[in-house]
Amino acid sequence: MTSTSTGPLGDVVLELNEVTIHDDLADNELVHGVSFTLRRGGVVGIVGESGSGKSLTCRAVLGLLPQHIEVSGGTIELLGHNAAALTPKQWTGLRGTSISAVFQDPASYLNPSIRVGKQVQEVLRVKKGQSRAEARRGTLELFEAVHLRDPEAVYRQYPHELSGGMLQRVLIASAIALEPDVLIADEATTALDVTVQAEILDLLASLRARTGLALIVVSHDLAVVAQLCDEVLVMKDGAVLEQGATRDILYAPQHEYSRLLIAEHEQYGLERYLDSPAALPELREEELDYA
Amino acid sequence: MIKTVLKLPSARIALVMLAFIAFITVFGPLLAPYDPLENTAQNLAAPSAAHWFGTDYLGRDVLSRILAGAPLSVASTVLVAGIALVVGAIPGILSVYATAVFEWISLRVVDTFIALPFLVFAVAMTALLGNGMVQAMIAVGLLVSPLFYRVARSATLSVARSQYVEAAVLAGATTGWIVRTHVWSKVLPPIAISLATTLGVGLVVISSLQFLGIGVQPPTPTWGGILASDLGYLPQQPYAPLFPTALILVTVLAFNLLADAIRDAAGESGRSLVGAKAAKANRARRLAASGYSLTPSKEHA
Amino acid sequence: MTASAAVSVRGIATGAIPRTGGGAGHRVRRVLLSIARPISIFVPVFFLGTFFTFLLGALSGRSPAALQLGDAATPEAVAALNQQFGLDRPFFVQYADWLGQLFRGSFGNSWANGVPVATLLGDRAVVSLSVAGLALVIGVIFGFLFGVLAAQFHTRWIDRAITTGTTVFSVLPPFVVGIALIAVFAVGLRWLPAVGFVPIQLGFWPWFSHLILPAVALSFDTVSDVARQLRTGLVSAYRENYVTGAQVRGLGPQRIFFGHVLRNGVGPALSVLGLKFPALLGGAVLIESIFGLSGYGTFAAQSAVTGDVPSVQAVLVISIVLVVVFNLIVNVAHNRLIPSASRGV
Amino acid sequence: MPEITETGERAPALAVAGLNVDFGRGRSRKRVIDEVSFEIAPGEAVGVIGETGSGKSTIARSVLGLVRPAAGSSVRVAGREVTGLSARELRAHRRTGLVQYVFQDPQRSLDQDLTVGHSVAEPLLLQGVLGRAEIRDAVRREFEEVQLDPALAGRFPAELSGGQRQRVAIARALITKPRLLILDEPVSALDSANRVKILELLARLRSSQVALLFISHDLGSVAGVTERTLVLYRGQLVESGATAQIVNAPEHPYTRLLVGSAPTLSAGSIDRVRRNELRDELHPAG
Repeated sequence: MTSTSTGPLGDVVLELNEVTIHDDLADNELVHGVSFTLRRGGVVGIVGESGSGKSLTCRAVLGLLPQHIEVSGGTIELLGHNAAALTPKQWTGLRGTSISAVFQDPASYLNPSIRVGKQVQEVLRVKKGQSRAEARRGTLELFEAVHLRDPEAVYRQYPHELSGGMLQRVLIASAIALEPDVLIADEATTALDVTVQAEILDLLASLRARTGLALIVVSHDLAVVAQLCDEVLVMKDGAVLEQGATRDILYAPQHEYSRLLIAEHEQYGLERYLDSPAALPELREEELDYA
Repeated sequence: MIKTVLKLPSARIALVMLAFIAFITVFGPLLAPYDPLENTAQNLAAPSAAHWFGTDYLGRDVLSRILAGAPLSVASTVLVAGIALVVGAIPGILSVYATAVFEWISLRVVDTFIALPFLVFAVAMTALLGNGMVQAMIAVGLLVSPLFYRVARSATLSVARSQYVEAAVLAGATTGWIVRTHVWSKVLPPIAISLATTLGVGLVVISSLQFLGIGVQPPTPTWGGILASDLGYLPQQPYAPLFPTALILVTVLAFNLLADAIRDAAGESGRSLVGAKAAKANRARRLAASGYSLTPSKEHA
Repeated sequence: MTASAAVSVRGIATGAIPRTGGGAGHRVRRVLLSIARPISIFVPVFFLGTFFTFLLGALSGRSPAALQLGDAATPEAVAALNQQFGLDRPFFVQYADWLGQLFRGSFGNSWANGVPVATLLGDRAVVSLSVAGLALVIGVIFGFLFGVLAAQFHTRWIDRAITTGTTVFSVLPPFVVGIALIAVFAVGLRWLPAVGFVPIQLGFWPWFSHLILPAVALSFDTVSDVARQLRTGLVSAYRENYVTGAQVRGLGPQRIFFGHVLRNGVGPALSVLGLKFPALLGGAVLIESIFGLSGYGTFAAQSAVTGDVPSVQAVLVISIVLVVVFNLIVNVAHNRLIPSASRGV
Repeated sequence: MPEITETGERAPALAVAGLNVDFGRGRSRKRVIDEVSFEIAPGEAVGVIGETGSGKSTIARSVLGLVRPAAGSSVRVAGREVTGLSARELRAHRRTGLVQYVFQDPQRSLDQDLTVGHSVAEPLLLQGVLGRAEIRDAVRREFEEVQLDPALAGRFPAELSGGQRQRVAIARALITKPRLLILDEPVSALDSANRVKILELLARLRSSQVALLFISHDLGSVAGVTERTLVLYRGQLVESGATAQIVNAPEHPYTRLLVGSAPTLSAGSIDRVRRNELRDELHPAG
């Protein structure tokens, strides 16, 4: 699953061209030009710390920027639509069916007062016009697909009764319910235990392989992104510092900050002890340069 | 904190209004041009140079009655708020630190106070216990105290559960130390807000009791009492209630403004409202400068 | 440990087990808990409230003798009367006796004329409940209307107008509102009667027209408080992540508002409604006095001034029971709408 | 029989023996820590890793006296038994500052209304031994120790960055010259740049006499700082050993799953099939 070799990539589903994002309240630019192209079945990773503009970029792609914050330049093209020209109604039509997202802290993205099954079922009912019984069956199948055991029991639970890993599965189920073309995973595994994080990442990888879902994976952890992505953007303070194939960034980082992200793992992480020199021969030499 | 409050224009306006009310309260009886109890002219006279606010149904000078009634109306309000503060805030803070039994009992007593039909109980209590202003103040003070209890308790609770208090406990701090070092500064702003609000509410309640003739004997001038007598002569003098009403409203409004100012200074709300105009201007300027024009209508955020 | 370990076999692999178990037993427990919690609060409130009420009578030092016999009372006559009313017994015996009486639905006899208090209250309660009930209805309808409008047009001029309006109205004392309404609609425009009450048996409009002004005057406070709380609740609910979640799932604005935001944002407004009910009952005293209604508020005030303790106690007990019942309803509604809020606390 | 205990400098910084902790009462009683025993030598850095709810924070809270362990448990800090102390004794023990604790989120563990200098000084103020000037000097020294500009002491937490705030929290913990420093997820709330700096700072602390107990769900950050690691799984200590050995040759299935799940830059992490096998091994039968 860590393979960066995926089959032949399909047509372009999302294209960002020099997108800038502006905060009208503070009157400053928050994101200074992000460009990337996402093809069907492709994965783009964005790495950066909080405030780097990675989440804002995702929000812009979803058409859900906070009040007073707007796309001020560049273009976002989602499945042939120019995002800037979309009306709120068109956005509502696109979200869920063409593009969807999951976030950090899954509990807060579900309504605390409604049973989780009902919230997923609602999507199928409203957007696909399914009957209650059909939607319920569909929801249970989705729960099965995201490897929730005992979907019937989960269906009846309130969000506060489920663990973080299960909630994230529920959210993923609701996000893929309408078989969107693009799924954004914005720090989707950050709050989870490492073992659960691995399961969710495995799930995303298998969804991509099975359905041709295109992914945008956002994380502060380069290693998480490296596991899934073909292309990586390294962002800091609203600017893209470095962009390219994952392999290039890992083995030949150009920017100081990318080196810091790598050093975090090599000097103060697991890599320090992992004696698998065969896996990364070049890395050992490069290490000397970062110090 | 106080400096921040004073920087707000609304707080300054409130303080000017309160200074005016305080002045009337202290010097009102001395300034009254006539004896508030004496029949000085014809009944129900219209406002004139001699009687600025006119006269009432017994020919008494209304201005003099309003000025003379100020201490009984305003000072008793201050005392009501004071009683409520002491009776409410101290158990409120203690309920977090004292035994579970005290906590349970105090919570239930407060629930009961809240459930009691406020004005009926205040009237009953005042009248049954001797129908004096002191009884009225104690009754109203007790019945308003739950506000302070709740505010003090919730502020203390949120502090008590905080990590910095746990850090202090781990450094060997006693409860007293925690209250002095960490709790006070968090509990004072919400209490100040409640105090300002209560001063406004208290005046309304005290005036209401006076309106009903509870707690005062008839000839004594009070703002509420003046209103009650005005009610009977509305067809003759429809403007008469305006004078005492204006004073009551100014006082209540000033206290509410002050409460809001403290709330803003404590830094919780209002920023996005203030900023909306600036944001609009910034956006217009940016769009004009860049020539980049798009009109994506925004969804409700 | 053992039970949950058994259930959570493979839990780590597939994240399957609901943490709280499941099934019918669980649901029954949840329902029981949602009823038990409010009861555990309101039963003590009822007993404490009645206790305070009785204590007030005892502390007042008033006696039927002072009321019926006047200054000319001989000590023997006073003692006889006290014995007749049971006032010569210890405090707690009297209290227990009085409570027992209450549970049998009796409020005792008036000290002023010996008539059962229940009889005296009967007609007056109709007046008061009509006014308070109508005020409650007005408060809920307009409070929700304004609150929803303000939240929907957050930071726009409608919001600002409503916010300013409700702030001003909440500051206006009820007697000022009452006087102003009479001055404008009764004295000035002559649209509605200024004072008095007509039973509904004499026709709906005569009854209703006499109620409108007092009920409106009484409702001002409720309207503005409900509107403000609802606005705050809705605005903060709109900021919650689950709204973003629903948007991302492709749900439209209407569905998000009615299905998700309203449900969670209504909490503070419901709580304030529970708190407002005692104020509505209490405000009746003032409103009845302004509008010349002979309701239980004026009855309580008169009885208190003359020292007719059983009558005052009866009014207070009825109010407490109404408040407790109303709050129980509000509480259950709250728990049904926002089940997550009922855990903890 | 007189008990012979090592005290002072040579005693283990922390000796936990047969620690049991139960939560709840009656039928809902649940054992959350089950027979945990370990020692930390003076100056040694030991990591505790485990998933949410594995009991790692409960161990820390037992050591700190915030949780009462079951009877028969023993927790010795610098040779002194701390279970069963009365409230007064516990407060006196805490004032010595032999054990200190650093929270996950410095934003919440510092009082927003106190200057950070005041927060750092609080443990010394509570001891009440030193005078004002001496405390001020100590605060300045401690700021330098954690590589913070002493001029920042007059600022409020809101005026500092997340990394600076965590340094302040560490300075507050170090000011009493503790023998044992417990860190509960000290870098989880920080971004990469600050994470590296705090880990650097902790690695440097190892050369001093203070022993570290580093609690985290993230094997990666623990591995960078500690020489020994304990693996906690559902309240039990399932594996312990040199960190290098845990990472390279994990034995217990859970440890293997943990190592295999940790995101690494190298392609060397085990694949999904292996992970699923391990899960089945960990929880045999469905």
